[in-house]
Amino acid sequence: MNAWFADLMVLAAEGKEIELSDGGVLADFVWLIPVVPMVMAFVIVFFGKRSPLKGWGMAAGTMGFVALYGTVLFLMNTFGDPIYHEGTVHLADIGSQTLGAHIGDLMAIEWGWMVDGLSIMMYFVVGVVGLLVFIYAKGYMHGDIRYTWFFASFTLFAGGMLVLVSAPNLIQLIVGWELVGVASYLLIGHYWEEHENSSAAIKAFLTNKVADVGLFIGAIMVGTSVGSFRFSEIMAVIGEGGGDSALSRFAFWAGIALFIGAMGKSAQFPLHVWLPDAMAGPTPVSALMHAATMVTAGVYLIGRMFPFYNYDGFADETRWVIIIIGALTLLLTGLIALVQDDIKKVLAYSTLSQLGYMVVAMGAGAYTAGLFHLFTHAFFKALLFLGAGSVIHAVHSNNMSDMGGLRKYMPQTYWTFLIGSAALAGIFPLAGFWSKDEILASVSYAGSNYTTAQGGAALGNFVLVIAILGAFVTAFYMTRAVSLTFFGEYKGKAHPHESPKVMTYPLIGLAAGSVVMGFLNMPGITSFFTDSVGARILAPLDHHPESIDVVLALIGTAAAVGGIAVGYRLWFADKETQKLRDTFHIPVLYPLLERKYYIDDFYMDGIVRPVRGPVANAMNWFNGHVLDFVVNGAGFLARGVGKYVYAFDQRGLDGAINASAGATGASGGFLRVFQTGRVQQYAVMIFAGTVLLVAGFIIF
Amino acid sequence: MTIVQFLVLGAAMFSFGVYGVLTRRNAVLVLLSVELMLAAVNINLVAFDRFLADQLAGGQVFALFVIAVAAAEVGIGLAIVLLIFRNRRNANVDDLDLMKL
Amino acid sequence: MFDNGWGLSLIVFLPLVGAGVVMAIPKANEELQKMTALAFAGVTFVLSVLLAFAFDYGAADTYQFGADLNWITAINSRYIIGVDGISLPLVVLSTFITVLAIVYSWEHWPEPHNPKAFLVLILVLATGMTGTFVALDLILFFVFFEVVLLPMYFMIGIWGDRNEITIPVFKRTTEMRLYAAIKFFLFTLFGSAFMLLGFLALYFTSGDFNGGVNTFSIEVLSEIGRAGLWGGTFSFWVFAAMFLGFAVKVPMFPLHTWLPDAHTAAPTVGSVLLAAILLKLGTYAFVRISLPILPDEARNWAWFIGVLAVIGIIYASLACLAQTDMKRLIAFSSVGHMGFVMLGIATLTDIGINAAIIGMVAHGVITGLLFFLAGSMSHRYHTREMARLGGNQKLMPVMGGILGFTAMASLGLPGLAGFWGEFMSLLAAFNPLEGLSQGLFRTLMVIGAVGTVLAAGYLLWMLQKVNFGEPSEEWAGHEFHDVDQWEMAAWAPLVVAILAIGVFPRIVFGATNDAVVQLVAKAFGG
Amino acid sequence: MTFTDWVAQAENYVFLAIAIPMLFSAWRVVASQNVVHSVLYLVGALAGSAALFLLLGSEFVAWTVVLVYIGAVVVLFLFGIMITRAPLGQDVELSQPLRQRLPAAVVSGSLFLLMTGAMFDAFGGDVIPETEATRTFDVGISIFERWVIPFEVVSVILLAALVGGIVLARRDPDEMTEEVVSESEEVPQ
Repeated sequence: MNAWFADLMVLAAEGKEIELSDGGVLADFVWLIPVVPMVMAFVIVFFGKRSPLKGWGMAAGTMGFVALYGTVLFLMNTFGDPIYHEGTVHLADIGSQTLGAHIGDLMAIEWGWMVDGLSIMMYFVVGVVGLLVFIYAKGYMHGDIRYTWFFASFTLFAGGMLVLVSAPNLIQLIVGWELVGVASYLLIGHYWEEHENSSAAIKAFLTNKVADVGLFIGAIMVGTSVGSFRFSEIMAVIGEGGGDSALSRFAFWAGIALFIGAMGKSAQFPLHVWLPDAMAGPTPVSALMHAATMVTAGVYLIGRMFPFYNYDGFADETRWVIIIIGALTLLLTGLIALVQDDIKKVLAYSTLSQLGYMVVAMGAGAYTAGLFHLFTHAFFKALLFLGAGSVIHAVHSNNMSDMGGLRKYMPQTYWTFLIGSAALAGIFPLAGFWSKDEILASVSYAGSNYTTAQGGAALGNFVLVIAILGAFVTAFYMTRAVSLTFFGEYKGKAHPHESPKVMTYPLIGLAAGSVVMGFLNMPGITSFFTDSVGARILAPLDHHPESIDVVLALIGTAAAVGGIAVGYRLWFADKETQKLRDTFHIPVLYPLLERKYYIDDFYMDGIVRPVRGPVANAMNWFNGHVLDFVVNGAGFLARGVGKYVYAFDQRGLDGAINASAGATGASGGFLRVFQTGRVQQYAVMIFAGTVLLVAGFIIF
Repeated sequence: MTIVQFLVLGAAMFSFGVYGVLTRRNAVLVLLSVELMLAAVNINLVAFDRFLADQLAGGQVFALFVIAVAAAEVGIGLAIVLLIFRNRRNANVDDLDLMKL
Repeated sequence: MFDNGWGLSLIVFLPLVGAGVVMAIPKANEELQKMTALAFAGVTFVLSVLLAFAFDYGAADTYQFGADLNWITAINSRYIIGVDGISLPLVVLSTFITVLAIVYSWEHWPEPHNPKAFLVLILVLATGMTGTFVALDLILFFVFFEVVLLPMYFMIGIWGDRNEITIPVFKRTTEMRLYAAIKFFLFTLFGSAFMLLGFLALYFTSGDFNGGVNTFSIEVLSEIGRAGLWGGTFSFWVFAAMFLGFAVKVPMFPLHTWLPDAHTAAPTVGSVLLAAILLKLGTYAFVRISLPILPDEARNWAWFIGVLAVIGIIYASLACLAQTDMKRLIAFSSVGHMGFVMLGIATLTDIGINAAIIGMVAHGVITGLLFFLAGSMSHRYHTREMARLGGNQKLMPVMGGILGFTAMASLGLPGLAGFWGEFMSLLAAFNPLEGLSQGLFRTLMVIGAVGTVLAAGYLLWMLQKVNFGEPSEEWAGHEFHDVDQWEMAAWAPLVVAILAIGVFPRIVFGATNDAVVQLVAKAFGG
Repeated sequence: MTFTDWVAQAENYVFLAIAIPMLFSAWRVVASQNVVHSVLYLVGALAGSAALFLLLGSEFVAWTVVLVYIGAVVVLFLFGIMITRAPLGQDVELSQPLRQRLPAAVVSGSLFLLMTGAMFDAFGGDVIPETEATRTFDVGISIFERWVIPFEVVSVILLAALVGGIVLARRDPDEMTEEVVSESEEVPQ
C-alpha cells in the first residue's frame, strides 16, 4: 500500500481508520466471475444443443456459480472487513513514455478485476437475480425454437455485465458496456421473424451507440488527461485535489460526456426511447435487463466515477445537469406509465421512472442512496417482470385489457406481484420504502447544502417536490396495473392457470428479497449497505443520514398512499367509475402521454428517416453524379480527344507508319522465298552463315 | 612432312562431305557424306596428335572414339532412314518438308 | 534460414514460382492446379508465420531478415528488402488471406471458369502484395505496387459482374466489369504516375545531401528527411505528388469512387483481396514513405488529411445507408473504415499510427470475411439486392450467424478486432502531435465518433434486411445449402483471427509498437 | 620449311600418292550417280585415310579404321541401300538439281578456302616432328588409364545406340496387329 493510497483510505473513513481486507485468496479468483459466463456463452453456442438440458443446465450452472461467489463476497464484505483488491493482467502497451512531449503518449491495455464494495454489490445482484431469472426462464422459454441460442445470449448478457462491473479501468468498462449492448440486441430481437422486434433491437442498439459516443469521448478525455485509464490512477489524481491538473481542466465536458454514456444505458430522458420498445424480447430478458443488468450500468458508471462528480474542482458542476435529467425522467416517464395498456410497458416506464430516482440521487451526491435504490429495485422489479411474465404465460396476451380477475386463478403470482408493487410504491417496511426514503432525504439535504454551481437550493427543493410527486404517480400506476390484472372480471380468451413451480419459486425468492433487503440500510439502525459499498479507493464523500427523517418519511408514505387511494377510486370499483375515468382523459395531455410526448416520432421523422432517406440518397447521388462525373468526364474527354488525334494520325502521321508496314510486308515476302521447308536448303544457309561468321572472326 | 598438308587434305575432305550433305537426295547418301566428314576430322586429330607429340596419345584415342561414335551414329541413322522408308515408301530427303506447314 | 534475405525473398517470390508451375500444368487437370496453388500459398504462409516467430520483437524498430543487393546499378536502385514491426503484421496478413482465397476458390469459380488463369492471377497478386510490404527501395516498391494492378484488372475484367449498367450523367451503358476494371486501372495508374514523379524528385535531390550519390533507399531518404534537409515548395510538391498516389489507393475521399465499382464488379475472391490487402498498400505507404521522408510536410498536411479522413467516414457511412446492393454497401463501408485509419495516421502520434496499423489488419480480416459472405450469398440467391433477401437466418443459420458476427466486428464491437483501430484513432485525435491544431482534431474526434453510430446503423439495417424476418415468397420452401466445407475452411480462420485480435491485441501491437515509437521519435523528434 | 625443302622430302611423295586418289574418291562419293559406287568410293577414301595414319605412325588407329569402317560400317551402308530399295541404275538423279548444287558448291568451296587460309596463316611451314610410331600398347595404356571415363561413356553410347537402333527399326508388334485388324474389320472409334 503506497502513501497516497493510505491517505485516501483515511479520507474514505472520514476520520476513522477502517481495517481493509484484501479479500484473501477469494479475491484473487474474482476474474472467474466475468470469464466463466463469457466462455460458457460460447460453449453453449457450440455444445448446448447436444447437452442434456439443451444449454439451460450450463447457463444456470454458470449463474449459480456467480451467485454463490457473489453472495460469499457480499457477506464477507458486509459483515467482515471491507474488501479492496485490484487484479491486473497486462495485455499491451501502446506508445512510449520516453517521448513524453505530451500527456497520454503511453496507453496500457489491461484486463483486470476490481473487488471493492461497489463491484461486490453488483456481483451479488447480478448473480442472485440472474440465477432466479435463469431458473424462471427454463419454464417460460420452454418449447422456444431457439431455446439453446437464447440461453447462450442470455449468458453473454450477464457475462457482459460482469465484465463491466469487474472492470478496473475505463477500457474494460467500455468492452463490457458494448458486450451488454450487443447481447441486449440479440435478446430483444430474439423473435426476429417479426420486423417490429428486430427494429426494436436496432433501436436499442443505436440509441445506446449514440450515448456511447459520449462514453468514448468522456473516457478518452479522462484517460488522456490522467495518462491512464485505471480507476485507481484517476482517483489518485482526484484525491490530490483540483487546481490546475489536466483532468480538472476537462472535467466539465468529460463529466457531461460520461453522463451522456450513462444516459444511454440507464435510459434517461431523452435517450429513454429504446427501453419500452425493448419489451419485444422475451419476458425473462426484460426482467434481467430492467433489474440487474444493462440499465443499472449507467448508474454504476456514475457510482464508479463518483468522486469525479463530487470533488471540488472536478465535474461537480455537472451535477445540476444530472439532477435535472433524472428529475425529468422520473416524472415524465412515470406519467406515460399511467396510460399504457401493455403490462410490460407499464413496468418498463416504471423502470424508467425509478432510474430517474437513482440518477437524481447520484446528482444530489447521495452515493449510497442511489446505489441502495438500484439494489432494492433490482429485486422488486425483477419480481414484477417475472410476475407479469407469469400472467402473460397464462393468458397469452400482453394487454391488460385481456386480463382481470386473475387473483383466483394464480394466487402465488398474485401475492408475489402485490408484494412487488407495494415495495415499488414504497410502502413501509418493504425494501422500496427504505431506499426511496433515503433518496428523498438526500435530495432534501442537497437542496439546503449545495452551492449554486452544483445546482443550488432552489433546484434541490424543486427536485424534492418532483420526487414526491413521482412517488404518488408510482403508487397510482401500480395500483392501476394490479387492479386491471388481478381484480374484476376476466376478459381474456385463453384459460388462465397458475404457472409451473420452476416459475413460481423464483417469484417467491424475489418477493422475500423485496421484503428483507431494505433492512440492510435502515437509517440510524443498520448501515451494512453503506459500509459495504462505501469501501473503495476514494471516498465518495457521501452524506448518509444518521437517523430517519420522520417528516420526509411520512410525506413520502402519504404520497404513496394517496396514489393508491386515487388508483383504487378510479380502477377498482367498476361501472360508476367509468365517468371518472373519462374525465381522466384530459384532452391535450392524454394524447401527449399516449404519443409519449412525440419524442419517438421526432426521432423517427426528424432524424432517422431523413438520414436514411434524403440525406443518404443525396450522398449517394453526389457520389454518382458529381464525383463520378468528374472521373467519367475525364475518361470520356480523353476518348473524345483521342478520336481527333486519331483522325490527324490517319492523315498525317500514318504515311510513315504505312511505309514501315509496307516495308515489313515486302521483306517478309522476300524472306518467304527461303522458307521452303527443305532441310537441305536450310542446311546450306546454316553452313553459309557459319562460314560468314568464322570469316568474320578471322578477318576482324 | 608439314602439318598443313594433312590439314588441307582434311579440309578438302570435309568440304566434300559438306557438299554431299547439301546436295544428295537420298538419305543414305547423306549419311555417307557425314562419314566422309568424320573421316576428315580423324585425319586432323591424328595429325595434330603427331604434331604435338602427345605422350597420352590423346588425338589418337579421340580418333578411336570418333570411330566408335560414328558407328553408333550410322546404326541409329540407318534405323531412322529405315523407319522413314517404311512410312513413306522412299528415303528421299526432298519429301521431308514438314518444316514448312 | 531467414539470413541474408533468403527467407523473405522466398516469401515474396514463392507465389510467383507457383504461378509458373500452375501455368505449366495442363488446363484439364484442375485438381492438380488447385493443389499446386494451395501448396505454394500454404508454404508461403507457413514461411511467413515462421518469420513472425523468428522475428526479434526486442528490436522491432530495425529492419530484419533483410537483403541489400545490386539491382539496377545505372540509377542506383537496389534490391533492398526487410521487415520491421510495422510491415510484419501486414506480410503475415497478406499471405494468410491468399491461402484463404485459394481455399475458398476450390468450389466457387466465377464465370467463365478457367481456374488455371484465376489461380495464376491470385499468386501473382500475392507476390505483388507481399513485395510491396517488404520493399525498402522506392523503385522496388513502385514495381511491386504496380504489379498488383494487372492481375486485379484481369480479375475484375474477366470474371467480373456481367450486368449492364448505365453511367450517370453520360447515359452510356456498358458492362459493369469492363467499366469497373478500366476505372480501377486508370484511376490507380493516374495516382501512381504522380507518385513516381515524387519518387524521382526525391532521388534527384537526394545526392546533394548524401555525398553526391543519388539514392532510392527508403532508409537513407528517411535519414535525410529526419535531418530536415528538404524544405519549402519542393517538399510541398513532392508530398502532394506522393499523397495523390497513396490516397487513390487507400482510398480517401474524394478519390474513392473507383472502389465501390471495383468491389461490386469483382469476383468474390477479387473483392476479398482488394479489400483485405490492396487498400493497405496506400495506408502502409503513408506510414513507411511519406511520414519519415517528409516529416515537416506531413505536419503541414496533417490537418488536411485528417479532415478528408473524417469527411470520408461520415460521407461513406451516409452513402452506405442509401445502398440497396449488399456488396456495394460493404464496399462503401471500407471507405469509412479506412477513414479511421487515415485519421490515426493524420494525428502523427505513436498511438494514432499504432491504431492505423491494427485498423488495417482488422479491416483486412473483417471486411475480407464480409466480402466472402456477400459473395457466397449472391452465389446462392443469385442477387445482391437486399430488398429481395430476408430471412437468411432461417434459410442458412450458420451463414447468417457468421454474417451477424462479422457485422458486429465491423461496427467496432469491443472484444472483436475492429474496436481497437476505431477507438484508438479517436483517442489519438484527442491529443495530436504538438503543433497540430488541437481544436480541429478534437472536433474531428467527435465527428468521427458520430460516424461509429452511422456505421452501426447501416450494418444493423443490413442485418435486418438480409438476416431477419421471414423468408420472402421468392425463397420460401427453397432448399439452400448452408456453409460448405470449403467456405468453412476459409472463414473459420478469419473468425478466429477477429476474436484473437480483439481479445488479445498484443498480437499486433507487440510487433508494431516499438517500430512506430521509433518512427515517430525519429520523424517528429518526440 | 620452305617449298623446296618440302619437295626434297621423300615421305611427301608417299603422302601425295595417297592423298590424290583419296581426294578423287571423296569427290566421287558425293558426286557419283550410282549408289553402290558411292559406297565403294567411300571405301577408297577411308582406306586412304588408314594409309595416312600408318604414314603418321599411328598403327592402331589405322587398323581400326580398316576393320571398323571398311569392314563393318560400309557393309551396314550396303544393307541400308538394299533395304531402302535405293535406285541402282545410272538413270536416276541422285543429287539435287543445279539450282541447289551451285549454292552448296559455293558454300563448301568457301568453307574449304576459309579453313585452308586459316591453317596456312596459323601453322605456315611447321613440321611434324620425327618420333617413333605409337605402339598399340601405349594407346591401350592411355585409354585405360587416362581416358577410361570417356571410354566407358562411349561404351554406354554404343549400348544406347544398339537399343535405340533396335527400337527404331523394329516393327511394333501392336502396330502389326493393328494393321491387321484395321485391314480386316472396321473398328468403331
